[in-house]
Amino acid sequence: MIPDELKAITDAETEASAKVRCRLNVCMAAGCQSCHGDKVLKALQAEVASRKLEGVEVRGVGCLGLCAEGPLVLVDPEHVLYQRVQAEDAADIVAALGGKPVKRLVCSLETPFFKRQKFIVLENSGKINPERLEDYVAHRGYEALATCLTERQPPEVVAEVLASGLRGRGGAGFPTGLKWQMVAKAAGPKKYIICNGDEGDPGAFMDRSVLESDPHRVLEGMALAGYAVGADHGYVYVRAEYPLAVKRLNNAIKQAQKAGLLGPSICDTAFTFNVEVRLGAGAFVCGEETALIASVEGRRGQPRPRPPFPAEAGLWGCPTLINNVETFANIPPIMREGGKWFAGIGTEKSKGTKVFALAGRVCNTGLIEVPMGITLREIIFDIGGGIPEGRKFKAVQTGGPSGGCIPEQFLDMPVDYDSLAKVGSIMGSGGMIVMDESSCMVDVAKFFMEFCRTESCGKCVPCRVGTAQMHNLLSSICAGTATMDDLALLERLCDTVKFTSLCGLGQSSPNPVLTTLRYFRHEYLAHITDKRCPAGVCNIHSLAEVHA
Amino acid sequence: MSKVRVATVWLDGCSGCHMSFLDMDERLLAVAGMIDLVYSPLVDCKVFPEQVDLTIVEGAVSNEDDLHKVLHVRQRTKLLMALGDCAVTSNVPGMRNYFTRDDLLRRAYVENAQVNPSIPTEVIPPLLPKSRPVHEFVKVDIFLPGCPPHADLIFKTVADLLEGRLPDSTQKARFG
Amino acid sequence: MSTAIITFIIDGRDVSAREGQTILDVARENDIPIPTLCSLQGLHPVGACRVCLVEIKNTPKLLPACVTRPSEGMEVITDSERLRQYRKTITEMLFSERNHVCAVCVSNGHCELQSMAENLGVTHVRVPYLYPRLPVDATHARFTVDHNRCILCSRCVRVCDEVEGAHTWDMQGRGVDCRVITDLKQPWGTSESCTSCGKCVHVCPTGALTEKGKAVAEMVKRTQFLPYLKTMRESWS
Amino acid sequence: MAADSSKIAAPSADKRWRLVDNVMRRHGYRADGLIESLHAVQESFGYLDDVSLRFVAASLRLPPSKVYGVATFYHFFTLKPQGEHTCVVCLGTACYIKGAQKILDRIEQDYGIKPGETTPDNKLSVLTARCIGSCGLAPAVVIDGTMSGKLTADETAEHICRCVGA
Repeated sequence: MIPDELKAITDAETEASAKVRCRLNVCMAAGCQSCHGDKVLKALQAEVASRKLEGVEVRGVGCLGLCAEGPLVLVDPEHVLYQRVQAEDAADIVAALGGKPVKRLVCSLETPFFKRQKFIVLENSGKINPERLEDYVAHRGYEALATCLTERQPPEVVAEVLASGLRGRGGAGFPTGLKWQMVAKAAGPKKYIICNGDEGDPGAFMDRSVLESDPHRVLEGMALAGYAVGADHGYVYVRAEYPLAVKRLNNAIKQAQKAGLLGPSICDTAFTFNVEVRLGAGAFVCGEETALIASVEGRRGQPRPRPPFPAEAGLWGCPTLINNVETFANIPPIMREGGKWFAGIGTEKSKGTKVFALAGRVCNTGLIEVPMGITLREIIFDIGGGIPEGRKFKAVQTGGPSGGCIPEQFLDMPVDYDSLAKVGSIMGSGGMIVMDESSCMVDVAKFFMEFCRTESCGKCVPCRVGTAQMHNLLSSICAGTATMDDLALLERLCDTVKFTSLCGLGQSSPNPVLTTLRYFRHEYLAHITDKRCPAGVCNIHSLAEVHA
Repeated sequence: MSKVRVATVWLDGCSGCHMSFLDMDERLLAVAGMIDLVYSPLVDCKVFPEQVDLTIVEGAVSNEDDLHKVLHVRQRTKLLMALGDCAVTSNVPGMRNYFTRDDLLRRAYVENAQVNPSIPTEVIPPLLPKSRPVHEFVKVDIFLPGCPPHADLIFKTVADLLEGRLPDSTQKARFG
Repeated sequence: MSTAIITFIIDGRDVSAREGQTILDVARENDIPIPTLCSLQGLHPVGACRVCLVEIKNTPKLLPACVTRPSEGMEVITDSERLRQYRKTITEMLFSERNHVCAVCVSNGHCELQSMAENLGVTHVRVPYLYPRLPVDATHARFTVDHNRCILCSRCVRVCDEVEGAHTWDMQGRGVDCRVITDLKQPWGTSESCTSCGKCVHVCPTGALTEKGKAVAEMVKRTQFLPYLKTMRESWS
Repeated sequence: MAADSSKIAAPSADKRWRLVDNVMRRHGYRADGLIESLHAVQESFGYLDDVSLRFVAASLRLPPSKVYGVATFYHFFTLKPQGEHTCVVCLGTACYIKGAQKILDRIEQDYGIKPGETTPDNKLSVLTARCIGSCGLAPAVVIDGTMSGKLTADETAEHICRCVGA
């Protein structure tokens, strides 16, 4: 495929859509499917067919964002969003086309939830049919790849990423351009690209959504990376728990291969790039680079000490570039619009946008994309619509089991890598769980420690034993059987595990405990000294039971 | 100068640590000159007295009597020493900890009983769910592991204490 | 071919390393003690036990001496109050994890975990004992594996794979549920891949792997064969 | 291909072994295809047992202990057959905050099984997932492969009852 052929596809698509008078976009992401979005799609198709309507297209699209109100249907060109649509509503919706919308189903698009977002990664999400290559191409898909391959040298591509200031979206926020540069400079006839889609944080579904809504974007980003660093083979590591994402990704790979956008001689150049999907099998630690490599090699996903870093010695000992799904998804627009454009969005040290999975005790749960530097308050209270049932905000958890709980006093803090780190949390991959006064912070810390305990790979002693011991201590605090000595021991174990564990999972596993101890110590003390759970969550044993 | 009031307590252990204590041999005479042995399995005294300067505890805390005793002793003691692996780690008594209390009693008193198989409800104090080291229940000031700790080590530690020094923390003592 | 020499500092002493040497290798050559548990000369290091962590000046992270290669001018500190505390806590964690009853162990007096505790001044274990219920497998004609005494250092797995080439041992599960296994987690005596060479027994730092019928005084582990075998094989190939 | 000439015979005439073999062949019977091969076994047979583990080990020329180690490292794999119906309760953060534990408690109360267990009549297995990525619909459960969101403990119980009863 060459740039002219891409243009031909775009033209054909434009021509075809000119004939479409009206489009019914039904969200086919996993969230809406689970509340029978697929039945809505079929019902709408049947309704349109039975009325023999011309120029009306019913199609499945990717995530429309507001998962809480699914299944969602977006009607264009009227740009009307329907929420909680059921198959029985199909007749009304089709009847209303071109006229007044079906009032009982309308969801306003004028709310901050839609108005305050900024779409780069999700620019096509909900706009294109993720199962059609042509639709992606018509939205300037593969334009960046074709242009780079035919007009720019690999170092220029790396330079563009460097100029964008993009930082890794998987957790630690390492500058992406530097990573690319390291792999590009590494010696070796064989290099690999790995796309990390092992989205393991409980409470995060950004990668799933991107893969389900716009899989070609990730493939294009990987191919660009391959061209930039000199790799001809890539792996996408996806959780087996995401069957829909896997299906769409495999479908996209086949389409791209057929169209000559993956495989040998891409765009009639010497560049060859193949992509394979590798299924995860339920191990959070495989989000760690070296464990991920072990898993792709078919081994137990246990991390190894770094250095050497994967950029020098990764998959089968070869230089390997590992970025996560969202990072790769940022690459095509950066190449298209330029690194400078990207660097103009966000804050000084955190450029661009970030996709968050907003969940927990907040009105509008769903997937959002916001510019870096937006405040937590804007996200939770404007976009998220605040706390339901008139309850009071208590904390927001970012970064999953490696992150921390941020209390109310920091709500006006800008969301960027460094600010979040300063208060003891991390950006992480983008899970954002809102908690209100009905959550007990000790119980939350226990929840995360239970997670780390079962996800610890068992290789290094501090993480293996420490997480089990800390979980036991947190359980006894929750049960009201712990003493102040136990609390001191918990703090000592946090310190040891943090500084002596082998990998990031272990090193960051005390974070939820450390932040809750820092901001909600009184809740710990209430459990220990007053034998009382302020939130009423924990089942505190009576004093008599304790002594028995 | 009044003598140092010393007590020794025997919880769940084999008494080997007390034996090792006695293995101090002739040095016992020197120690005896400096202490008042106010309570011990070695002396005839039924009530644990008040204001004891040093209590040496042998054995793990395995039943309710042990627990009661160690709490009581701690209240009346200035310095408490855990002597030997049972007191320090729960050691051999702790080897029953992987079984439930009920399984253990059934095995001992029913399955293995030749006559009158039944789980005793009197005389024998009820077992705690697990046999645990002393420091998990009360504050312990000095730990002297070993099974048993060597008499020389016991003497050195006790001598240090009697002379008003805290024992040398770098001295080598090992489990087992 | 000339070998690059790196000069750096361990505990204030100037030392030099040949290419490929780790901080631990150099420390040993210079008689500077660094405690280790999972590392064993002749086996690939894995950096898992974390007792060999050292401080590097101007580096916030502690690094395992067994896998870290020195760089020119690096200043390594192998002993500090902070490191001692961490090493103690890690040792205590190991004691708490399984059922190490030294008094009745056949390796009493020859156990690396036991002497680690002794050398670090661990007089008691401050983290609560977990008391897991674990099996003893005595189905092998000559050897016994007692999971109560295993510290999951993976030396047996590595020696069986890297030196004997049988790969009878591996690790099952994860986290605290990890356990060394033979073949499909079957009784050792029924293993089809085991050559009964006994290397695993002799590299085991504790009494987890022992020879049957040996008394406490006799069950001394011999690991000298390892570097010897390694040298022989290297010169052979 | 060398690997083909000494191909390992399938344990039985069961056609599902062909599916497994296809996946292994697609990966050239290389060691790095192990996890994919185990996925194929689990998809075909529902779980991994000694027979299938030995077959995969022999086909990929891997030591059995290594295959067992991998199979038990990844929680997605199960070495026990599941009941006729399965209920996966998501224990992601959002679901936990919104009461997933109550759902598990209710199942335990109704059926006497904890996560990872199967009822004695082999009708129902209850499992947990660390996060199925449906946080917007928390708490989420997957009953016989179909996801449902925003369920109370009572509603879940009803749902399971319908499935198991059917």
